[in-house]
Amino acid sequence: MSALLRHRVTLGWLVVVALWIAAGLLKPGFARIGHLRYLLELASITGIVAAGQTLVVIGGGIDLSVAAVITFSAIILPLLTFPFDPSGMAAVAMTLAITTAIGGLNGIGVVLLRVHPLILTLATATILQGALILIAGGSAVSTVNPAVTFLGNGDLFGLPMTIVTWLLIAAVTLFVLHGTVLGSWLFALGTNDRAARLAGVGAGQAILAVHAASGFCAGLAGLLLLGMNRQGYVGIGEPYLLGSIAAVVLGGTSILGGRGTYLGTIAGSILLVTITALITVVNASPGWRAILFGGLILGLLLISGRERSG
Amino acid sequence: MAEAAAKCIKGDRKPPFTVGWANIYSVPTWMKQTEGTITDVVEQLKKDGLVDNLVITDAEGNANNQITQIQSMIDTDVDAIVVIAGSSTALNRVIEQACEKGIAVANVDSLVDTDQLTVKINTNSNEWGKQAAQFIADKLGGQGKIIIMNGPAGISVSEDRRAGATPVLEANPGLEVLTETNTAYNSAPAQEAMTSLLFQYPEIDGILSLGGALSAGAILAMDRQGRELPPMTGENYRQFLELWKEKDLTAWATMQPNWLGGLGVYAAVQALNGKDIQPYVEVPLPIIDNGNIDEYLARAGEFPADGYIYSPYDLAMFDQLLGLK
Amino acid sequence: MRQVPSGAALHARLIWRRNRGQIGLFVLLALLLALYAFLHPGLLSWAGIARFTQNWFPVALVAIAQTLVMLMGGIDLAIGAMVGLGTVLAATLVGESALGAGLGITATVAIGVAAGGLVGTIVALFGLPAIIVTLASSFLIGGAALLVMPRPGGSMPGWLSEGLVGVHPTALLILIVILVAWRVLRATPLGLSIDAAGDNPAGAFRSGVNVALARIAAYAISGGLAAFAGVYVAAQTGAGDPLIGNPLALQSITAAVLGGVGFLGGQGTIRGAVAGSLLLAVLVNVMFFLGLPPVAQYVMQGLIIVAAMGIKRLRERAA
Amino acid sequence: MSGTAPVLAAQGLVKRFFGNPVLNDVSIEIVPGRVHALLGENGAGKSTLVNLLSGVLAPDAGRLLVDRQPCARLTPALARRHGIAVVQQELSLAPHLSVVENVALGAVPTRHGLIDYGRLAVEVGRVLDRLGLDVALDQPVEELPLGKRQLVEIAKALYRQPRVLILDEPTSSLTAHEVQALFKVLAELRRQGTALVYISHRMNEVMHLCDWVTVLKDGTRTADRTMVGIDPPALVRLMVGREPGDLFPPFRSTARGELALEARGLTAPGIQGVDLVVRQGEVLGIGGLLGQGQEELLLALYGALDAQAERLATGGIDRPSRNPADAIGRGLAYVPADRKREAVLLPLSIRFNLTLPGLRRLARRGLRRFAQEAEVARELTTKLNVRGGGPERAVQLLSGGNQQKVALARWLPLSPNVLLLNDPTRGVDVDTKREIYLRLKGMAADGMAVILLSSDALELVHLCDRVLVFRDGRIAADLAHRQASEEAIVAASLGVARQEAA
Ligand SMILES: Nc1ncnc2c1ncn2[C@@H]1O[C@H](COP(=O)(O)OP(=O)(O)OP(=O)(O)O)[C@@H](O)[C@H]1O
Ligand SMILES: Nc1ncnc2c1ncn2[C@@H]1O[C@H](COP(=O)(O)OP(=O)(O)OP(=O)(O)O)[C@@H](O)[C@H]1O
Ligand SMILES: [Mg+2]
Ligand SMILES: [Mg+2]
Repeated sequence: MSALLRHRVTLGWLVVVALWIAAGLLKPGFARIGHLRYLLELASITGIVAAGQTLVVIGGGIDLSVAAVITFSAIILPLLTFPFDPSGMAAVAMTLAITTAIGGLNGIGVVLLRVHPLILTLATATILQGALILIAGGSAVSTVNPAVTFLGNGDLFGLPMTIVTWLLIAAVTLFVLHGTVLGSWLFALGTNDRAARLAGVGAGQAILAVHAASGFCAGLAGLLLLGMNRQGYVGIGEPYLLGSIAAVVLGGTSILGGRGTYLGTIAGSILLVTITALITVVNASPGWRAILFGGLILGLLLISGRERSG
Repeated sequence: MAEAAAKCIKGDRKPPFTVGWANIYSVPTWMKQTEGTITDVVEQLKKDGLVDNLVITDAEGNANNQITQIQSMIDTDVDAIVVIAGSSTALNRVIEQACEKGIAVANVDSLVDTDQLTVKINTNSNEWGKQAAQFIADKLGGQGKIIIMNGPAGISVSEDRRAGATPVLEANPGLEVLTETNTAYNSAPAQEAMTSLLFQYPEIDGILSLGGALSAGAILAMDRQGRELPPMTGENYRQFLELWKEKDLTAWATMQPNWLGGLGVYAAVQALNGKDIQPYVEVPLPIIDNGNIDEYLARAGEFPADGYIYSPYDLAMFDQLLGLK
Repeated sequence: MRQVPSGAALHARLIWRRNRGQIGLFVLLALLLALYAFLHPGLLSWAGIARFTQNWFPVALVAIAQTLVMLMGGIDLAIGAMVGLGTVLAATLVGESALGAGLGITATVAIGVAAGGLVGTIVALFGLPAIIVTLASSFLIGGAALLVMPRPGGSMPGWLSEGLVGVHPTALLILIVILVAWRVLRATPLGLSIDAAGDNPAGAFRSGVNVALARIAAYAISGGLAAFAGVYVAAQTGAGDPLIGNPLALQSITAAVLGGVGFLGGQGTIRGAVAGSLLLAVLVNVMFFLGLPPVAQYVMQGLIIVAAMGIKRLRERAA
Repeated sequence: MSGTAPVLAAQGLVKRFFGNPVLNDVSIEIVPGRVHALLGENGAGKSTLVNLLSGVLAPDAGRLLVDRQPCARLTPALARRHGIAVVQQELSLAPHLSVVENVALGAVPTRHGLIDYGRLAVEVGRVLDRLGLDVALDQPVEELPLGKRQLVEIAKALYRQPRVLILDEPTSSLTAHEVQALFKVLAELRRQGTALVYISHRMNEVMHLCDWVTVLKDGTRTADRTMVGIDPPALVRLMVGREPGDLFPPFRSTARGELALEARGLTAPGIQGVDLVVRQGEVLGIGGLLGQGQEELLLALYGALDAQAERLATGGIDRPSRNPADAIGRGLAYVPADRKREAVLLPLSIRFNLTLPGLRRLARRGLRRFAQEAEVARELTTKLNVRGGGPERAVQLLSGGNQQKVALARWLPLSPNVLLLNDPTRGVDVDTKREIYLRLKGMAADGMAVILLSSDALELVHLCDRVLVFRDGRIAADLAHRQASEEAIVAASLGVARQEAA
């Protein structure tokens, strides 16, 4: 039991449960099933972005382009309408292909130019902003893509599609991390890049793969957001940059790479969304709300986030 | 030589003029639309030989960059600067410098604190809050539970609109403010905040939304839970107007017209031309209500899907607003 | 037998040696500065230099502040909020209280030092990941700024603004003073500890270095610098604005990484970070004078940032 | 000189990690003017004892006495003030800082609060000269080869002019020449009355240098006696607890006719125009002073350095390897000397480390097969006798010698054609060394070509078919097995035996 308590992932989950119970006692509406389900829907978006982010971070990098990619995805989808495809699936596939390619370009840049991913993905984000000026706001497109609407609002056997999508992404991410050679390579690279390369780890392939995956996840999150919100806008992805990084680190993954699991990130995503919702229902001035938010994160971190020592 | 009529104008600048547009952030759609009105007005003025060049900068949301860029505009001696301020205080000094150099400075939308400039052009944010609150008070007959949705804390616009609502709320003690939210002026965060509040408050009689896409987010949140939509206020965000029609709401909206940008250019050029421009031009708030919403929606196709359907404008109307005719 | 260099010679060589790997950045920077001066000859005057350095100064300060923390293997996302708190404190304490300028500025910087020190203590003693602790702190500090001033306002005495941001290169002077101060600090055991403790914390501890103290000191100095950047911005703008610092958090990290500061600690120099911040500042101006539309501005900016890093790698590969 | 009071003593020390006892009731007395050998197999607890004596760790029970005064809580800073200095492995160096800064770190001389660079230059320069370490004071430590870093670490301890100097395997990557210089310094210190503790797995060094010996086995003290009247086999017997065999297996060449690797005109940073041929089953030794291009040769062959060559043929392809993964595909394998930075992944598990190089082969279509991995890990740990816990423990919890076994063992499943070894027995205890030698000869007998870079000339003498001695990035001598004596290798290293080159 004490070993279990030492484990950060387990602790993260315990904190989520404790927080839900406490919030439910404090604010009766909070613990209603519908509300919790909605929180999970929201957490899905953060969680999906953070899935790609987790892979990149464990491999020793960081992806600062996720926010721009989310926005890009949400803005570009309505521009892609194909008369032959009333279901909208083609546009969805095309958008995801584009965002995956953007991620892949990040990976290629990191591998070939050997520029720190922080800088490279930041530059990508900047360039995407430029592209958005060209694309967004120009033409009057407001197509309703049925596939996207279903992804954002539909449900499968009573389970919202956002959550279903998240479960799928979570399963794949966990499998990639812990069940494939690529996953092992990521842990090796994030732990010690030089030693990993000398042991024959395919660093180039791994880096390329995780950045592409991150592009895919961000693109998917953009589509879900578009579906939930029915309308994309410039800036729709912004909250998810720090959000995804925070979810990853709150979940016990080391920001320096090599250590962590997506199971923790899932808890981290839920935690983040929960705290935000909690702050919303607390009636206080904006200054106090911010202080409460920061204090809560710090407090939860003190409970669950201690680096194991000794 | 007659004294130049407007502030900052020294009368030594001759047409055609170079106009600088010091944008705080060019990526958001509202800004893009505003830039559209500016280039439009510049094109019209070019035909009259009044303007020959438009310089556009983008501070990427960083007030410090905006200072630098306005500085550069001064250095290259543009004749007029139109500016939407990234901070109500940060630009004071650099704008005063521009004014000293005889550059016509027109400040629109987000205003600066200093008065050392040619003209400030804006709607009245206080009035906005007041009218919105009054609409809610009227519709609810002064009785009911409401939620106030506001933009981000710490910036002047949100604070001013909220301040405008206060006296109306005080005058209607029957209105109970359940809670207030502060989110970015975007629909997604507004929807998130509203959803959590809906679970908290089973009974909501009105939503006093103070702008942007906040009301669209509120509608989406309530719709998802199958809640009945109470009277609400909002802005001319296209999605909100479309939802309003679709859900057949009782609602009220006003706007921050994008053509404030074009008007800024026009006013600055007129000032350079020796016209007497008032230091503060208050643009009356155009009102959208259940009576005229169809007129707006009829033109929806001309506007971006994530944009704002602003009221029509032309130079004659600008002359009127500036009191030139 | 070896030739024993004099102390000054050794010190100079140590300093010089650390320029390695940054030459690419310095060259690119020189080219951009030359281009800027060519496009805008007005730069090469007292007033031109004064104005340019004034706008660059806050970014340079936060880049230095960020680098101190990153050298320790940490990262500080609260720097932007700290600048915001600095402006509102300055606009209240200096401008509108009985404290007077000297005391007001001192109090503001002291609050920055205390806040930074507190963050550093939490990071150092509890072993929490710096990125989240400072993210949380950014809300705490930002919230405090909103409590002090819910909206932009307050004022700064005119003579102070004139002194700091008039038509004379005070900013450049202060920057030089700060760089010299760092030079001096880096030549003390504490300064050396900051570098060593970021480079190899376990080894530094075994060597008898007080690693925890070095960490706390780095965060505290960083907090003080950020608060001072706030004072300066308040003087520059004549008022306080609780949100004005927000974009600076990411900018400071960009400047530091551009300047060769590593993510894992121990690697990098203050001068590199200052050069990185200068690159960012010059870019804004060069883009303007090249007359690029915003779209091209974003694209160019992205490419130049990558190029600044890429050059170094290509040179390494060629070597 | 014996009979003087101990300057540092420990009584009944107990240390546990996560409940596992690592030291059990260990006492030791460290006396001025005496070189005190601390011996034991890998994982016996020597380094842990050192860490307790120097305040890096706190004991769970027992007490420390400095000058007979009990010392309640010792920290590294406090230990320094008591005059206790430790030569740790490279562990305590800050790679981006310069040599002087590293040497003085934690003990910098100051004037008016500022670092006194003048004094530093003089004092650090003096220490480096004493050790014969020819590096620029301002050079960043990360640019130095491992052996020189080790000398910097020694310089760091000497610089503090300690009363008690503890050396934890100071010579594990030094060659005979540097060891001699170090021994001269140590002898001088002993004369001056410094108390010395010396840990090494090289028995000849211990025999040569030490006056007293304490032996640890599984965390308990099994011997504490004078060195007088002990011969090397007895010493090993004390450590291992049974009759030792010969350290080196009898030499028998297994070289065959077929070439395993051929390089002509190989040039890379640090080496110029090297010609080299290795046959299957051959063990080719690489020797020379520290940093003469030996390591660069291995890295160039392995694709870890950009290299050009007129010919570089192995695995049926004639071109330099593009990167390590490419080299591995061609049948090469590399065991680095600096295991903490280049070989093992410290925080990850033993199983992970053991399976990483062969992972792609173990997996099926990129999917890992856990049962097979576990099986391989189990096999390898038993085969090389890795001690220190189950396969799921982190490698960093293993003692240094056991980490080295992991670094070597992980290549076995790949059965490479050419094995590049960079000081593979660094820090490995005698018993394990013997195992490694046997295994190495066994692999050669199976047809594998082995290129063995070693700082220990004895290994080159006893194991290799041929020995190439490097100087200045070139081959200075090519000695056949019967020509290769310790003296011949040292002579060739120093450049006095050029005419003997084949
Ligand atoms: N921090 C730690 N946590 C857990 N176990 C440890 C730790 N440090 C050492 N150990 C264990 O303690 C035992 C003794 O290790 P120690 O390093 O003292 O051995 P050693 O005698 O120095 O061996 P070597 O000759 O290989 O250097 C080993 O089994 C090791 O796995
Ligand atoms: N980061 C760490 N976490 C936990 N234990 C560690 C860590 N680093 C080292 N150790 C333990 O501390 C002990 C001493 O480390 P040291 O570097 O002296 O290695 P060592 O065991 O003496 O090996 P060698 O001398 O062969 O390099 C090791 O046995 C190791 O188990
Ligand atoms: Mg040891
Ligand atoms: Mg050892």
